[in-house]
Amino acid sequence: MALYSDKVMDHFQHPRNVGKLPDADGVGEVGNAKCGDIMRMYIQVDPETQVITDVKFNTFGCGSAIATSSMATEMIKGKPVSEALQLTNRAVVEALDGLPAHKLHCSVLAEEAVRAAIRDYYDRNSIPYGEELRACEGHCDTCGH
Amino acid sequence: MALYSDKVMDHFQHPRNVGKLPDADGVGEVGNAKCGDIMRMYIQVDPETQVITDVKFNTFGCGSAIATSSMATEMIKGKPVSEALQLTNRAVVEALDGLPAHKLHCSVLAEEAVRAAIRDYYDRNSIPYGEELRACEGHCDTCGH
Amino acid sequence: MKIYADNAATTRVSDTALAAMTPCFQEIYGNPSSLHTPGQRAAEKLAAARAIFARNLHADPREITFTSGGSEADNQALRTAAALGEKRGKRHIVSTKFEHHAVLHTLQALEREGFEVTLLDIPPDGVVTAEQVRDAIRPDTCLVSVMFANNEIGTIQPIAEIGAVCRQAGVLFHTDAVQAAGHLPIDVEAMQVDLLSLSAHKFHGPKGVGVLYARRSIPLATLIHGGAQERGKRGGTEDIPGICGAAAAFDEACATIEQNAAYLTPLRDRLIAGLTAIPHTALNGDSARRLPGNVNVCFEGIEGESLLLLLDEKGIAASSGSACTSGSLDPSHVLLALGRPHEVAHGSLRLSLSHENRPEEIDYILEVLPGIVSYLRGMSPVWDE
Amino acid sequence: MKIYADNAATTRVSDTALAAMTPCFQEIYGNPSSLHTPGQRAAEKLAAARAIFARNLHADPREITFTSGGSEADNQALRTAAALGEKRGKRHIVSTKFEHHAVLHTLQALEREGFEVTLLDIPPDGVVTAEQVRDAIRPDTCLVSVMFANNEIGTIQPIAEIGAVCRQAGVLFHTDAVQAAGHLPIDVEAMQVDLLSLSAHKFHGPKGVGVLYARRSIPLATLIHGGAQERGKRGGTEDIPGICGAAAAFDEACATIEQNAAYLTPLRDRLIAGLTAIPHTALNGDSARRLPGNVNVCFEGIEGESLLLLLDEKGIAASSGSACTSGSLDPSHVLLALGRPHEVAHGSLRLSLSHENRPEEIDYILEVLPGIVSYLRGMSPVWDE
Ligand SMILES: Cc1ncc(COP(=O)(O)O)c(C=O)c1O
Ligand SMILES: Cc1ncc(COP(=O)(O)O)c(C=O)c1O
Ligand code: FES
Ligand code: FES
Repeated sequence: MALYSDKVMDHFQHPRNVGKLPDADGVGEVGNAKCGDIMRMYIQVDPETQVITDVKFNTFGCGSAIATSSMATEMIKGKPVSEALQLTNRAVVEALDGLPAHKLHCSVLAEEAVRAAIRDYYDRNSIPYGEELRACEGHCDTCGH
Repeated sequence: MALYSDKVMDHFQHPRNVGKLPDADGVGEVGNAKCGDIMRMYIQVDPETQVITDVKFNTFGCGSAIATSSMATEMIKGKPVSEALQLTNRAVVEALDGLPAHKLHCSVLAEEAVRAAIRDYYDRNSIPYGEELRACEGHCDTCGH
Repeated sequence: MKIYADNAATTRVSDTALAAMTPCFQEIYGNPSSLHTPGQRAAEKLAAARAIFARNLHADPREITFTSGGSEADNQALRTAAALGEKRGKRHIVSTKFEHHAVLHTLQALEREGFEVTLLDIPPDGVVTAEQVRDAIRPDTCLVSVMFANNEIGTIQPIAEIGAVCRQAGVLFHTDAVQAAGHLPIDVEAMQVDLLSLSAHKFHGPKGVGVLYARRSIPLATLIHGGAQERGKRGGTEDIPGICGAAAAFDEACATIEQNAAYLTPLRDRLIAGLTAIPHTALNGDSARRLPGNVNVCFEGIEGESLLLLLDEKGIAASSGSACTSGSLDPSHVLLALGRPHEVAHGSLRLSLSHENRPEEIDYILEVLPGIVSYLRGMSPVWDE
Repeated sequence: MKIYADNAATTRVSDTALAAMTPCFQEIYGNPSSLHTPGQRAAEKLAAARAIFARNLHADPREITFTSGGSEADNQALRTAAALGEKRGKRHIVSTKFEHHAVLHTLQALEREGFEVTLLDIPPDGVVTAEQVRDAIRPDTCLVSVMFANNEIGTIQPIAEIGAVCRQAGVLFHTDAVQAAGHLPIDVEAMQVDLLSLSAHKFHGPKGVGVLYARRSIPLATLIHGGAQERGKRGGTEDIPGICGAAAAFDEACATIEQNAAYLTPLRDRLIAGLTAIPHTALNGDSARRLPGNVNVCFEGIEGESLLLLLDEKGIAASSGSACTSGSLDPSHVLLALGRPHEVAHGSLRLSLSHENRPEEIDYILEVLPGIVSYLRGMSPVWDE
């Protein structure tokens, strides 16, 4: 398939970390305004180290939505939340060897889901937001918030 | 060639009565307003019987102009002028097994040339015109007069 | 197993069509506008192809215009009726919400130019009624355009009835018969159709060849200006190989309509039965008044692209909605028009069969699909059994 | 002997082109808009073809739009520039009197819509100058359209010089390169061309495939509305076999431009010398700045169609003016623009050679032509030696 890179197809066909975490420390669900697709991300965080010890996702979406979810979970697993917050959709896309132009927005969904899960974790634990989590100002034109 | 019937091609390739009659009793030259083509017709008439004893033509024109000139000369040769005046372009077309629609006007040239030659013969011999030769009223939209 | 079940998107060129095309590439390659023998041989081919289309549509060869495909034919049909309407001060057009984009986008362009367009709602069974058309016609209506069979859900519209309504109202009637041509009998006289479009690659002819039928009294508006081809109404050197292949394919398709329908209908119905047995799965469009090869279902909780990719992995080529919208992210406008909610419309699957599909392929599709559906539902955050 | 000397009307599909097309009819027959493997294999073919055109024109693949032929490409180029002009209140277009009808008739349509068109006179050598263009450009000029090589008399226009004039004046420049593409080197960057049309069947590719090059910054106006194909600027399922054949033919033609020119130029010049040795015969257009395969002469006192029919009888396929006007009775607008009187323009003969023509064919043509000319002159009432 010329549409997607081999990496995308690999993560689509064998998605890592699919599923739910019933005892998650943070859950984030985001919807994509462009296409209506939905992603839910669960994270488990070590309260001492602030490291993301486990992560799972559920996605209702296209091939690249599934692949970017999968890749994003791999990229944040074992990382401190502060580092996970640095994850950009661009980094996910690069890790997947690219996406077709009209599919770039799908990767935003993954970035958003990670941030939403962390935000939920912060909320539950009354941790104040840092710079990276300040409210969306709605000017990036991708997430639809 | 699908463009022209076999008859047309025969008369085009082997035109009958091509040439000039230096001692013609009547000469008619007509031009086709639609395409600029020109036909000249020579007739020799027996003064006793009013029969066209010889006819020749010269044509600067398309394949169907040459074929219709040729067919027209065949159709009037040996006929009394009065009968030759009855020759219609439609009769010439039929004798040629038809012409493509956008080439029908070429056959008008042949009819016109015959009439012009007879008119010239009448003029030279001060024979009054009959009904068939009354002035063109310019409403047939084909000869360009 | 490799299964091509996307015949509504495009079809394989038939042996018959290919045989008709082959001599036109290197032997009879003249320009049909040329006077010489090579040109006239091409002109004869062109005339023969035109006659084939005319005969099978019950039309006159002079009513057949060759175009570069169904889209161009649709565009030219609509532009023609609009130009005639304009002249008589009639600037209202009736069409439907589930037309192909070749029609809908042309109508949008006409709206920008001052036309008013009424798009009929689609009843839940996917079949527009002649009454709906009659009720929508106004004194200033210049055109009704209703497709013969829908390209996504395959439902067949009551063309003859709509034709009668339009004729009675004195309004031109165009039908986009791109999905119907070669698959359903067409008689432009009996059906009182004034303008009709078709496309060869939907019935095992080549891509890039369409036909616009226009009743003799209708002066076509020119979309592509140029030479004197197609009676001066469509410039451009004619694609003789394509046109010959298209005609051969159409002749063959029309001769085998009944036979193919008899073969395909049970296969289609077996697919429908098998798929709708999967929980929370609904057939889109009437189960009987549909093209013999068309199956279209919605699986709740599933997104179409993932489904297609997983099917493709299993060797099954299918589609979700129409091919030409796959570059876009919107759910099918056809399914939305049919009343499916946004997220359900997203989970549609179209399987479109041709006589080249084998019964074993149906078995295989029914074998693998349920597993894929539950796999995706299992991954879906919107799905709770 | 059978001689095809009408390569400006259309050409024989090359073996290379046919080999590129063949697998696309029955093997790689998917719709390139489809997500599945058969569709994506077609999409890869499409992308490869686009890259071939881009490379040979020194353009970017995103600047290449496939159309149904040269005529559609011309129409879309002109409509694009006109739409942009309209937006900026610029409604003046500069073109020439000897453009192809695909350009001239589109310009007439634009005139009816309120545009003003200046058609440059054609100098006796058939070569328009950059000065003429510069003098004609006004502050409200939105487009200059000058053909690369004329289709009847084969004269080559100073495209790079005209491009420079247009760029300096900030006016879009379109060139109809249908006769030039594959026969002369083209570099849209170096020549400062903004829009360019070409047609595959003029360089041994298939009929029904054209290309519109449009510089990246230029938003195309849509002629055929429909699906999302060609970046949404040209609806309709792509003719993959045709496009692949076109690309293969273009690649081959561009690689052999010099070689073919070296082969054809002496043949052409021998024909010109031989024909102009017939009394009262004149070459049309400059003898050097013309396509390597183009010969066009006027024989006084002779009408073109009869000449062609007699040549055809001898096995020689030639033309008088362009093929696409053969349904019309008017003498060539190109020869009239060149200053030939009506009756002389009527007696024109175009012989257009390709690398497939053999030297013996030139001998044969020169053997039979004088006889035919004197035969027809002998029959002509307007001829007196
Ligand atoms: C100069 C020129 N422009 C445009 C065209 C039109 O090309 P097509 O016949 O592919 O539409 C032709 C040839 O027919 C041509 O010679
Ligand atoms: C109903 C309908 N109309 C029009 C078209 C456009 O046809 P084409 O792709 O030949 O332009 C299609 C298919 O693509 C179709 O299914
Ligand atoms: S199209 Fe919706 S996430 Fe990709
Ligand atoms: S075209 Fe002039 S007489 Fe036939």
